[in-house]
Amino acid sequence: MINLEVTLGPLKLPNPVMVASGTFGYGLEYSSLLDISKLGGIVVKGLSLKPRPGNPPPRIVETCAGLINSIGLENVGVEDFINKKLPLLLKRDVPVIVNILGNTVEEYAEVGNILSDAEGISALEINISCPNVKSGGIIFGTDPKQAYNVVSAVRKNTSLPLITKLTPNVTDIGMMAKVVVEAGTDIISAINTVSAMAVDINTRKPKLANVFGGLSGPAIKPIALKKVWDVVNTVDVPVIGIGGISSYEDALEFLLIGAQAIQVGTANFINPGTSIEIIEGIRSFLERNNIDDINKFIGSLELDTAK
Amino acid sequence: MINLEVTLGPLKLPNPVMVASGTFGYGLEYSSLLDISKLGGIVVKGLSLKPRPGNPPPRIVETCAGLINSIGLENVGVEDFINKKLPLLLKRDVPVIVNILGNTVEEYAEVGNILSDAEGISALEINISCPNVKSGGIIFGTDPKQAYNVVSAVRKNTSLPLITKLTPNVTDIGMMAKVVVEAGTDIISAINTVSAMAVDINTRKPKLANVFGGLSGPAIKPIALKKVWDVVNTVDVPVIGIGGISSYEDALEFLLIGAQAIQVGTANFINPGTSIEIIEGIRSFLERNNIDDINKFIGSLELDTAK
Amino acid sequence: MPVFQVKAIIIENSQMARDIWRMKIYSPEITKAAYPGQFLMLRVRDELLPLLRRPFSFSTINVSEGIFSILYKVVGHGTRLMTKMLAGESVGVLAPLGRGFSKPPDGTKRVWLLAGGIGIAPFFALLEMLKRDSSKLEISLFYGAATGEELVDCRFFENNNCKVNLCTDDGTCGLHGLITDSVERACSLTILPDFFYSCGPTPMQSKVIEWAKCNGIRGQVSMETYMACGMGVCLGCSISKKFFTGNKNEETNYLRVCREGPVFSIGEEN
Amino acid sequence: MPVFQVKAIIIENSQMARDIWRMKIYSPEITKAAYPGQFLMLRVRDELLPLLRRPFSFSTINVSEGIFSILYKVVGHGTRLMTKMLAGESVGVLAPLGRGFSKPPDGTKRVWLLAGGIGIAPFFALLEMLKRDSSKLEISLFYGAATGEELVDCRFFENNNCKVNLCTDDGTCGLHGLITDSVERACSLTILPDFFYSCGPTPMQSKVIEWAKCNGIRGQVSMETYMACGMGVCLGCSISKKFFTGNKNEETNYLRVCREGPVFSIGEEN
Ligand SMILES: Cc1cc2nc3c(=O)[nH]c(=O)nc-3n(C[C@H](O)[C@H](O)[C@H](O)COP(=O)(O)OP(=O)(O)OC[C@H]3O[C@@H](n4cnc5c(N)ncnc54)[C@H](O)[C@@H]3O)c2cc1C
Ligand SMILES: Cc1cc2nc3c(=O)[nH]c(=O)nc-3n(C[C@H](O)[C@H](O)[C@H](O)COP(=O)(O)OP(=O)(O)OC[C@H]3O[C@@H](n4cnc5c(N)ncnc54)[C@H](O)[C@@H]3O)c2cc1C
Ligand SMILES: Cc1cc2nc3c(=O)[nH]c(=O)nc-3n(C[C@H](O)[C@H](O)[C@H](O)COP(=O)(O)O)c2cc1C
Ligand SMILES: Cc1cc2nc3c(=O)[nH]c(=O)nc-3n(C[C@H](O)[C@H](O)[C@H](O)COP(=O)(O)O)c2cc1C
Ligand code: FES
Ligand code: FES
Repeated sequence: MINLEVTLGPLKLPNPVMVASGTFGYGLEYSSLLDISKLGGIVVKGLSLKPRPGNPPPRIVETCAGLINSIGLENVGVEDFINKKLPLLLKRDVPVIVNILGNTVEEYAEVGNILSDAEGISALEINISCPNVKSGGIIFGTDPKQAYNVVSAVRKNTSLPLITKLTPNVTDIGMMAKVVVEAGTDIISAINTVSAMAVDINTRKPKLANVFGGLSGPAIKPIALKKVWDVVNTVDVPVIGIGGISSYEDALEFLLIGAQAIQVGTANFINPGTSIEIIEGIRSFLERNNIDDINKFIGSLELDTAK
Repeated sequence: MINLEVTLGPLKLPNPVMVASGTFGYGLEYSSLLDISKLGGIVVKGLSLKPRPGNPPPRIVETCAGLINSIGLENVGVEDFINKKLPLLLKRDVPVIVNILGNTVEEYAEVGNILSDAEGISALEINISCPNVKSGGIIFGTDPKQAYNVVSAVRKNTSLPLITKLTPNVTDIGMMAKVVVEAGTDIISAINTVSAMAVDINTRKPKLANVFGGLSGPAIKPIALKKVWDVVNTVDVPVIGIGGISSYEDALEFLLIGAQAIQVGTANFINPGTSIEIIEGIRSFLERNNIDDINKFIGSLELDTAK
Repeated sequence: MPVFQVKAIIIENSQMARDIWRMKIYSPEITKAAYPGQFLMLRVRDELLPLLRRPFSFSTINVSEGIFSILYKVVGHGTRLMTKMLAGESVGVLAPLGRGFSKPPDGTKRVWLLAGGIGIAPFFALLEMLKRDSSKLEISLFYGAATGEELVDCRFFENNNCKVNLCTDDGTCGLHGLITDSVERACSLTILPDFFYSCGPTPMQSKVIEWAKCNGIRGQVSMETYMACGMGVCLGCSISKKFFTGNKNEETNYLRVCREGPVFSIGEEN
Repeated sequence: MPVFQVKAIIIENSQMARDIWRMKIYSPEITKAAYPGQFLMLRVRDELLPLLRRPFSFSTINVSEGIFSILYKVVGHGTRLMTKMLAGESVGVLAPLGRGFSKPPDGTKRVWLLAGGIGIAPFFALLEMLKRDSSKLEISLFYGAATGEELVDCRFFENNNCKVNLCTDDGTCGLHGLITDSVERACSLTILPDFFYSCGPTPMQSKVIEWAKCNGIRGQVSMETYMACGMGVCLGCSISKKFFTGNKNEETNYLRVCREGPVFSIGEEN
């Protein structure tokens, strides 16, 4: 028997393979295609206090081995989620992690508060890649002070395990990691999408109505790996690796460098079975290599110390 | 007759298509395969004061639609270049731009000084993505003060047109652009490679001896486009777009958002004829669209102002 | 609604007109579950380039043979690669997806099908369904393309008692002009339909909706937007509700084309 | 040295042993310019995935027919795709590149060829050159692979009067053990060669160089490193000079395998 269970501080997961926020809906959309109870966890679409319509279309564009999205903050709102989506999801016996967002520190705190009162949620994941409307739209996650404020405000309102999801669009992600750890996060997840844009030379217009968007998918994997490395080697809290993971090999790369779990995002769209295949793939890899516990593989990268 | 000539401040180029530093050697390596005199300009491999051996191998690894390199600063040194490489290159009647690098502000200044005395060089391009040995290896290009120091030091030593090449690995590339403009750069080029890494799950080792490297190639194009946009919309100096350009369509995307010239990097390795094909492609695109001057296309992106 | 993710065998892949191909695929479970107007997401190849699946409407649905087909236009990387696929090879299909066409209301006598370019695709299956359910419907097809060479063979429609009105942008075949011109012209000459189905590029749909509103005709339009998941998950395919209602003052509200559509009703509460 | 970037026609692409294939390509200009030990960069397909060209040694060089061949082992994405290519299709080739083998010094009588796995590839062309230049050379091939099924047919060597010594890691064919073991054993039984050529994985080359140093035998090794450009431009393929000299104290200095190599001399000034 091979052990796949991982423990991320206060959060215990049956296996390290989760699905990423915004790429798995509210958890049940794919349930006719795969047995979602086998997943390490489901991170649902980012929720705000009130329902939001999101950005105008077109909202997605394909790039070379990548996808840019500018969905904006479209979601059903935290109340609708708790009333209509969560009860059905909880029947599936899979850890449910709720991704939260807001345009003000207060909104984050309030959403965190409301979700803490709901039963059955395994953890909150704070998406700090949102524009702060009060300070002119600067992204919370790119400014250490603002990131600190958001995380500590949510921390005060919840005793749920707290994950903070970092954006890669900063000079020093290690420093941001330190800040959110100080603010009280239990776990860090990284990365969110990479700032990007695309234009059409024939219409001479941006391909996204919002002009900019976030790049995800295989193209960003090497970038994500480096950012996760920086986080893992700067702070002591457990880290969840995200970015371009499409195969069990990709997943193992993040675990190898020290992430204790991973999330599958864009790959769900291409093959909804990806995350289940990754779990199977990890299991057989460990078997082939006579490793009886995934925790023995996590962080086992060997560096040439001669250098 | 279609005009392809572009004027970047003090630098006039026969067409906007150059080849990027580090991907075209010292200029003549590919000359048996293509007529290099047709190029808008050749940016040669980054030169330091003394020859440097570079990083230990392996130095490159392929990723999904990308290439990570950790060549380090390997080069023949500025003297060898001036004595042995430059004279042959100057016979080809193509603008020669020299990429310069250093581990101290003084080294940059000195290299700039030496090259200013050499005849026939069209411009200098300062690569500020080098580690500053004096301040613990932090990259010059990620710290506004250091970037300012490097650029103003070189500026003092040369009257050649000065290009500063920005790294994308910063929170706010627009701010860095402002800083180097203040320091006296005439032109900005962007982007250099994106920080990345790759590991091997079987050997459990990094795939690069240097552990980290810089990602280039088609994968980064949407990221580069966004960074170039940020620069174009923050400063008034001319901008050269770089990153993942492999076709004339790619090149036109950068020109559309306001870059006045572009550089082709990694694509040279795959198809050494890329840059020439891009020039032809741009010409026929303009012809098809009845545009008689590339300058009429540059920066002609239409934004939906209704928003 | 069951959805299947399968590797299915290609039975045929052949060219039908300039840049227009048809691919027949064997998959009894999908064929059985599919409805005209629904679509599928096709994985062009098992690699990371092109990254996303491509959406295509069911063009024919042959339940007894377990074979469905798509009619596709070659426009870019993915569809170009599709033309290289050979009968006997397998292809990844995720289907059936979305809401298809529904039957016209009781009492409907005259139905118009409006097809712009490759928008003809789903009407083969739709016509079969309409004829099966009510052989007495009087059905006319208005079908336009850029040029004559891009029109696919319409004998299937003629053989099914459906009057075919062709038009081309360049006048090489049928009426000279856009399909919406051709519809306008017909309106002035004949009796208006009771119901319509429309499929084609978005600007055409926009005009069709206006025409329908003006003339008080109810119908259904099948929309195309960029899609990543096809399953209501990514929220990438959204279209503004205003597109259908025409009411510019109402609050912004988006509908997922892959889930609430691709077929939307016009002239009813959405 | 001329270099050509061409689209060339594939004449044959067939399997030779387990995971080992041969591709014959028609290109008179490249064939004429190529030298044994040189290599080419093959563009697996005209798309951005896989991104880089793949390097392969010339295996045979038939100037009169204008055809060369490569012998390749299926190890990853690129080589897997190569097995799908068909005779008659064209493929992008950049060649000839690098420095090939040179003739053994005058007076050489006995030459050993040491091939580890797919390292056998360039020895077909090399043997032909050696025989052409000096029919009196006494040549032996030491050829090892992981298992018997991965050994390619060696009749060409036997027919050319070259003694073939096989070995396999698992003992399924020839001697049981590594090629370097097999060479050591031969050393103790027969007269040492005057010159050697070696091609195979880097750990093997490392041992071969040590063996050559110990026994004072001169020779040439053909190296493999990851390559992006193949033309001396990217500086990605570097190898430390120390690898050849064994002198750990000398200053770090890198050689480009694609330019200064892939064939390097052992026992001389580099
Ligand atoms: C519900 C639905 C049904 C469709 N049915 C058909 C059909 O029956 N026959 C047919 O020929 N086409 C149909 N299309 C359009 C078809 O999906 C696109 O033409 C196709 O995806 C283009 O792929 P490409 O790789 O060749 O083009 P590229 O331009 O290389 O594609 C780039 C990206 O744009 C997307 N894209 C490009 N054009 C469209 C488009 N018009 N609509 C949606 N996405 C697009 C692609 O999916 C891809 O992500 C349908 C689209 C939708 C949404
Ligand atoms: C000068 C030279 C001559 C060669 N001659 C031959 C030959 O005659 N026959 C043969 O089968 N192989 C030869 N190789 C090795 C061959 O290039 C690789 O096996 C091949 O590139 C693997 O590609 P892939 O896509 O199947 O593997 P992948 O593992 O998918 O390749 C990923 C990347 O690694 C590189 N790579 C992987 N393995 C090697 C390797 N051993 N050496 C260099 N790069 C590698 C690829 O080029 C690519 O960039 C030679 C290599 C060099 C440098
Ligand atoms: C369509 C789409 C919607 C997303 N929505 C959210 C979101 O609501 N909250 C969030 O934190 N991340 C969101 N993300 C980011 C992903 O969770 C993930 O961090 C990113 O896509 C990188 O992983 P990938 O390359 O595996 O997709 C979204 C990504 C995509 C593609
Ligand atoms: C192998 C390699 C070597 C490079 N060397 C340099 C260099 O010496 N100086 C520099 O400024 N940029 C260097 N670059 C960066 C490129 O000039 C270019 O900015 C980057 O690769 C992005 O463009 P691309 O995606 O078109 O390759 C190098 C890139 C590669 C791939
Ligand atoms: S395509 Fe993903 S929600 Fe419609
Ligand atoms: S492969 Fe580029 S220098 Fe050798």
